[in-house]
Amino acid sequence: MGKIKVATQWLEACAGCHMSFLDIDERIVELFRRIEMTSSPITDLKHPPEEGVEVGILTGGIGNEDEKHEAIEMRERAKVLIAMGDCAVTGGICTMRNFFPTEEVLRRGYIETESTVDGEIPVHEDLAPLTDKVSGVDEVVPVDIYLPGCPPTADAIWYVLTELLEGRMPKLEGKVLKYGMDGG
Amino acid sequence: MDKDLTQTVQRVLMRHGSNREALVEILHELNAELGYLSQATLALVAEALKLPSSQVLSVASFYSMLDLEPRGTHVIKFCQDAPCHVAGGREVWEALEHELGIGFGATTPDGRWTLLTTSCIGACAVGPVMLVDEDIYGNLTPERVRQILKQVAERDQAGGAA
Amino acid sequence: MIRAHVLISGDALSLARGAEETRLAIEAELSYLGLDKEVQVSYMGHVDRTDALPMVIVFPEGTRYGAVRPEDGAYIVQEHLYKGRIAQHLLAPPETLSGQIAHLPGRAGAIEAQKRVVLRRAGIIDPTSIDEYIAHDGYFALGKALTEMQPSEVLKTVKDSKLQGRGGAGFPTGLKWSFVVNQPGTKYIVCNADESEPGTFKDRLILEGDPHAVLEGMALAGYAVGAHEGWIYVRGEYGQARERLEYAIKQAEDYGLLGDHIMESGFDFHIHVHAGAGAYVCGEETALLESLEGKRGTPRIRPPYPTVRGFRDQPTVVNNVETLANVPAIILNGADWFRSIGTQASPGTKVYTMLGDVNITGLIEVPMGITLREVIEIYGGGMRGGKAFKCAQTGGASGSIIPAEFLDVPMDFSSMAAKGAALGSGALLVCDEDTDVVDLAYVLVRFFKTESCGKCVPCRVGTVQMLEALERLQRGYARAADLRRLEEIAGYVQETSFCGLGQAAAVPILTGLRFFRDEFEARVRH
Amino acid sequence: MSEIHLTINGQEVVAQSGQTVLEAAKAAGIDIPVLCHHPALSNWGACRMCVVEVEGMRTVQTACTLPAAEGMKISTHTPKTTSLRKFVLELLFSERNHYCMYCQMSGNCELQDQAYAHGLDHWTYPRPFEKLNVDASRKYFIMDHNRCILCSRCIRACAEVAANHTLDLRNRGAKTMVIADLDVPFGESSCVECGTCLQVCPTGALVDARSAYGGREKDVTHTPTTCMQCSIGCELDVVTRYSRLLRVDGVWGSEPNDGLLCVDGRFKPLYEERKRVTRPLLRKDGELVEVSWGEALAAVADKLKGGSCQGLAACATTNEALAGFAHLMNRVGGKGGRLEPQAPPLGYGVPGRVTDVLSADFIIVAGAQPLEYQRVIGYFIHRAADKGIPVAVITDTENALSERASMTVAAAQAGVVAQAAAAAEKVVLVYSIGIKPEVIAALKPLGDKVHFLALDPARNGKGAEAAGLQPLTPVKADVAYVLLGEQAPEETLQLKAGFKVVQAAYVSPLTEQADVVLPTPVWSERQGHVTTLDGAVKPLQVVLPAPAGVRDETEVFEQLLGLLG
Repeated sequence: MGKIKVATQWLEACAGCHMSFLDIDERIVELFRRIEMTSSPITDLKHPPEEGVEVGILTGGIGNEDEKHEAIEMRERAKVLIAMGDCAVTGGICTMRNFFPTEEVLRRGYIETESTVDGEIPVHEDLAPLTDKVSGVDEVVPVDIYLPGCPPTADAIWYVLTELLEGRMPKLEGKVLKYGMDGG
Repeated sequence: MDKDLTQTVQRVLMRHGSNREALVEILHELNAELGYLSQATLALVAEALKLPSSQVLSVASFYSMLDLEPRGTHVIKFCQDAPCHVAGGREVWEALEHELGIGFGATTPDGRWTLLTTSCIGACAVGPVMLVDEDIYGNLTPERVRQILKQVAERDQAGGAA
Repeated sequence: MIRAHVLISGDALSLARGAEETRLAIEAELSYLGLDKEVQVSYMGHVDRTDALPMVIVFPEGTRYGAVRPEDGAYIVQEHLYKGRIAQHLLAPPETLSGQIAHLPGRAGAIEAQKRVVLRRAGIIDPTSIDEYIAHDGYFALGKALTEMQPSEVLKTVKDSKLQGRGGAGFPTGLKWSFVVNQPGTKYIVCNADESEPGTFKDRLILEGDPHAVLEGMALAGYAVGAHEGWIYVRGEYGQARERLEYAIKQAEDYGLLGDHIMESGFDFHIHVHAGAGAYVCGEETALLESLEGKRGTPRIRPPYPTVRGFRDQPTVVNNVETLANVPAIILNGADWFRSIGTQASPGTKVYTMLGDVNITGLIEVPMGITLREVIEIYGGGMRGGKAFKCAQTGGASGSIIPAEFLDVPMDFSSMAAKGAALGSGALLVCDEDTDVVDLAYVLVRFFKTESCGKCVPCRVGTVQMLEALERLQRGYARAADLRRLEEIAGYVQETSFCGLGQAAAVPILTGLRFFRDEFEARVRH
Repeated sequence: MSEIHLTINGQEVVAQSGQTVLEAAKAAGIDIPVLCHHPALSNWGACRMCVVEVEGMRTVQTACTLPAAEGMKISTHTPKTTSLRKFVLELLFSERNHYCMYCQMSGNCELQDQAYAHGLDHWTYPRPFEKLNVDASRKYFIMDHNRCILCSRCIRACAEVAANHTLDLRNRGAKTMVIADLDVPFGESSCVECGTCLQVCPTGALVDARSAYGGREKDVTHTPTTCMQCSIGCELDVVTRYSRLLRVDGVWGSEPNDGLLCVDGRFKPLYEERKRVTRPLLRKDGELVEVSWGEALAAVADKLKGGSCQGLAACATTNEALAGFAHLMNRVGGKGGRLEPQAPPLGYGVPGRVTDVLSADFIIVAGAQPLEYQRVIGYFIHRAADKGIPVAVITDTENALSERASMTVAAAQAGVVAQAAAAAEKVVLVYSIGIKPEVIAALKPLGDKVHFLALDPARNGKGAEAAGLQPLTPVKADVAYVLLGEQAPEETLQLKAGFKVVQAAYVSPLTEQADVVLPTPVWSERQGHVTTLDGAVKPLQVVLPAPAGVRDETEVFEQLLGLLG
């Protein structure tokens, strides 16, 4: 039996979820005996292979058009899609900007911050336009497994992946179900 | 002004014998006499009835016929309920918004019109209906709305009395 | 010998437009022509013809004039009552006849047209005249009860009549009264005149057209259960009804028909009027009691029910206007008479307000058990413009959206309930084939969102979420998941809401989806 | 009270008549989730989390409002109730901003706990909410409307527990908001800062400004102890993190305050700004200088051996310290007494308990200002007044209780009150040092139906009484030994002795004029007991370590006795 193919991608995220993933420590050796990481933000390959993967993992919310495309691409290429971390589940901390108009957010970020001198709002064809509001992944594409937490604990990530490898649908409860930081 | 307010409040309270059970009616009558219920009015009522001021505001803000801010010279209350809606209410509402240039709850900058909605006033047989101040107008169409607004404006210019 | 009646509309709008002056002009001319002994002039209840107010109706012909300015009064007297010909140019425009005063031909068969019990005096007598009320058997029932009957007999008669509450739920009135009889404490009778179901204005017309009937019904209820004080909670929008009631109470007190020692019997009964200020939820009886005590109209926890702890925490009967207006006739004519009207399970008549896409809109009173088809065809004059019937909404906003298959279901509490719909408060909103059911549901849910008291989570937030989903549907960006969610939320909202308002808020969606699912699905983006 | 038998989840449960299904279940150890319900408050029935299925009933019922009835068969956890609860949670999470990751109450939130318990790993309802106001106008706490679930616990707590009625709801439906008074900022409202609303808030809507960012629930320590801000002796749950005082909560169900605290008990210790005395000080060449304990105590012992001594104790310390102080004074042949005055005896009536205020038929307040000095009793009196119990205030000066009292009379008219109370069965007389002899005489006809509460102006007056310390005024002596503890001395207090020893926690004008200053711990650093107004002896626990160099009084007295030989 070949290895299970897994792809990950981060959208509007702080990388904390991927850090937490690495926090599974030596268990990663066992994990990589059973899975093949096809692409991830920390490898050279950034896009999941066109022929598809068994498991796609998205972290981060959706706050611009690019991220929308990334989410759609992952959904199209993954059999099981995991929304990992509070931002992917609900929009998370990124939703703090939802309470302000986009222009105000940009103005504050690029012009009005106390440390900014002669700032300007960057405009470039390579820069994706912001969406009105930041949302969780499931407002753009259907999600199969929700793994909240800011970030989810390494144990929770380990639990979800190993359950999937055993062919079971993980059911989050008890210690592995947490929003925000571990233990509150 | 403050003296007038105090007297008005006292007069209305007198009619009800400072009865706490009459709070809704007291507020309703003050609303009619004063045009709206200011913080000062509510504070006077609370003091007189020995009620917590929070409770008086709580009650005042619960009922849709009680206003907590000043309204325009004329208050239009349009019925948005189902019977009036199916009789063509949406177009009439849009015409009202368009003619007055304001949306729900707003008052025109010249202070002449306030646009509100009302729950059913029981004149459904001639829906869509609206109240302009105390007067009921039924069988409304966008065209009739324009006429009515014009009529009221003309009456005002002629000196008010109809 | 009176040969003719002249009725003048006496509602607020008519009065504002000079009805009083018109009346004076007519009376002056009658007296000038020596007709004042044979023609009686009085005010009548509200006529839903804002386009033709003040309206003057001359009986026995039933000729309607309007709008009649004071200067036209003399002309009508001269032409119609003196010369015997119709004053053609003063006739009311014919296009929207009000059912309230429409004299329609009966239909062949078992059911008579317009069996009037509750409305038998409305529009006939001058509501500001207690004498006219008395002349039409008014206060006879109270007299009979106080002189010939024990309270328990009054209660038994109402029980035997099988009168059901006309506010919408159809709870047996006699049973409700019997809950109060043996409770300790000071008992109260509360008349629920907070008629706020959109499209329902039957109670207003009863109050404006025949206020003494309600007062008499309350006094009878008080006598039956041992209460000595009654409160009428009138919705704030009904200023005219309130004035009529207060005037009627004063008259009755002056005549010794209310107050202390009524008819020298030793029975005391006082009635007070209390006005609301705009809150649909106050139609819910416990919210009404809160409001009556001067508080927010937030429903109370039940149990205890108002019959145990109601107004001022005392045992209280809360009855609808129409229910109470039925009581004097029942006491006067007996339970058997009442049961001979309507159906076995739901005796008596029902007052409906017919609205929407029919030729004649307005108020009708018909025996229980008549079908919707009969109502539309006989009293509504058929569908307007010959269009096809699509659906009807019964009972105001809280009612069901029912399709054509309901046209032949007898309209009474049990038959409607058996089909999963509710008779409700008596509003009949008839909609033709052009009606957009999704839009109708949207408007209804919007109403509930505005009127929710905000206390319980399912109603406060559920209405927001249902409206959100309906808006997505309307705007065409709803997905299948949104529709699924809408149905799920509606079911949960109905199941978990604190009071009837929240439970009702889901009904337009649930019945709309049940009978017109394809219309909702057609809006889903695939 | 009769017994009711019902079945909950197949288990036979015996309930008392008058209990709700929720109470019966709880007593039987069956947990039903709640959000708007709080045991200290009236039943509300609004959140619908506690829905249960009852055999024979068509719809689900809320356990918090349903009276338990004989033979009832109830199921608390069925697929239906679970899905309805999840529905309620989804609605609440969609209504306002309930993103836990940037809420300071994450980890200590009932809404979050319920979401975990129901396996809510995400929620699907759209979130069309808008940004709402955050009211930070109050010194001690913040109201964040974005986190509010409109459960009305704060409103009920304000009305029913504190009887202050500052809070209510504004508007209706989805626009409903919690307001203070006429919708003014909290800081400008009639709020008395008792903080009961904070204690009952299930989410992060009402948060204490000190503890909010001071640590998550998992980081903190809870220590039970007794309040020493006045003589009532309220039980406390003190929250600390390392050596920092974060928050003080009341303890529901405890005597006599049942969870209710006041601004002094809940917030004052958190905002203490006086300068501590942390080392013994000895006056040398006119200057107070830091010295070792040995040197300071030797200097004191030396003076105590030599001459006459007057000892004055502020009753702001433990029973043990007050007893030790009395013992020391006896030992040196000095006269020991207390600094604060004491309410005079009545000569009639029976000693009452604080909770008697809540069961009185008639309440008389004479020469006392509980709303200023023993606030919880003041709030209890307000609660009684809300129930329609007559409250008579006898005073010749302003008294904040008058506003809601049924009568206020001058001392000369006290007889009127006695007449008004004549028909009552249980009269509670709350009095203090301000009561005048003519008032005591005028109320005498009420006799033994008077349950009196003699409010002691001192924090541990009963402890002092037990130690035999009577009120004294400063007199001339060779040595004055003042045990001040954390009490701020009266400005008028002038010591007339040649050598002044002041044992105090904080720097004050009195320590400035002392010859020796000995540092003491404060309330939160003490181990020992206090005697409350009700006469109960309650423990004090060490909540925080005392600063190095501070010694408990009892230890100091031992050492002094040793030096005296």
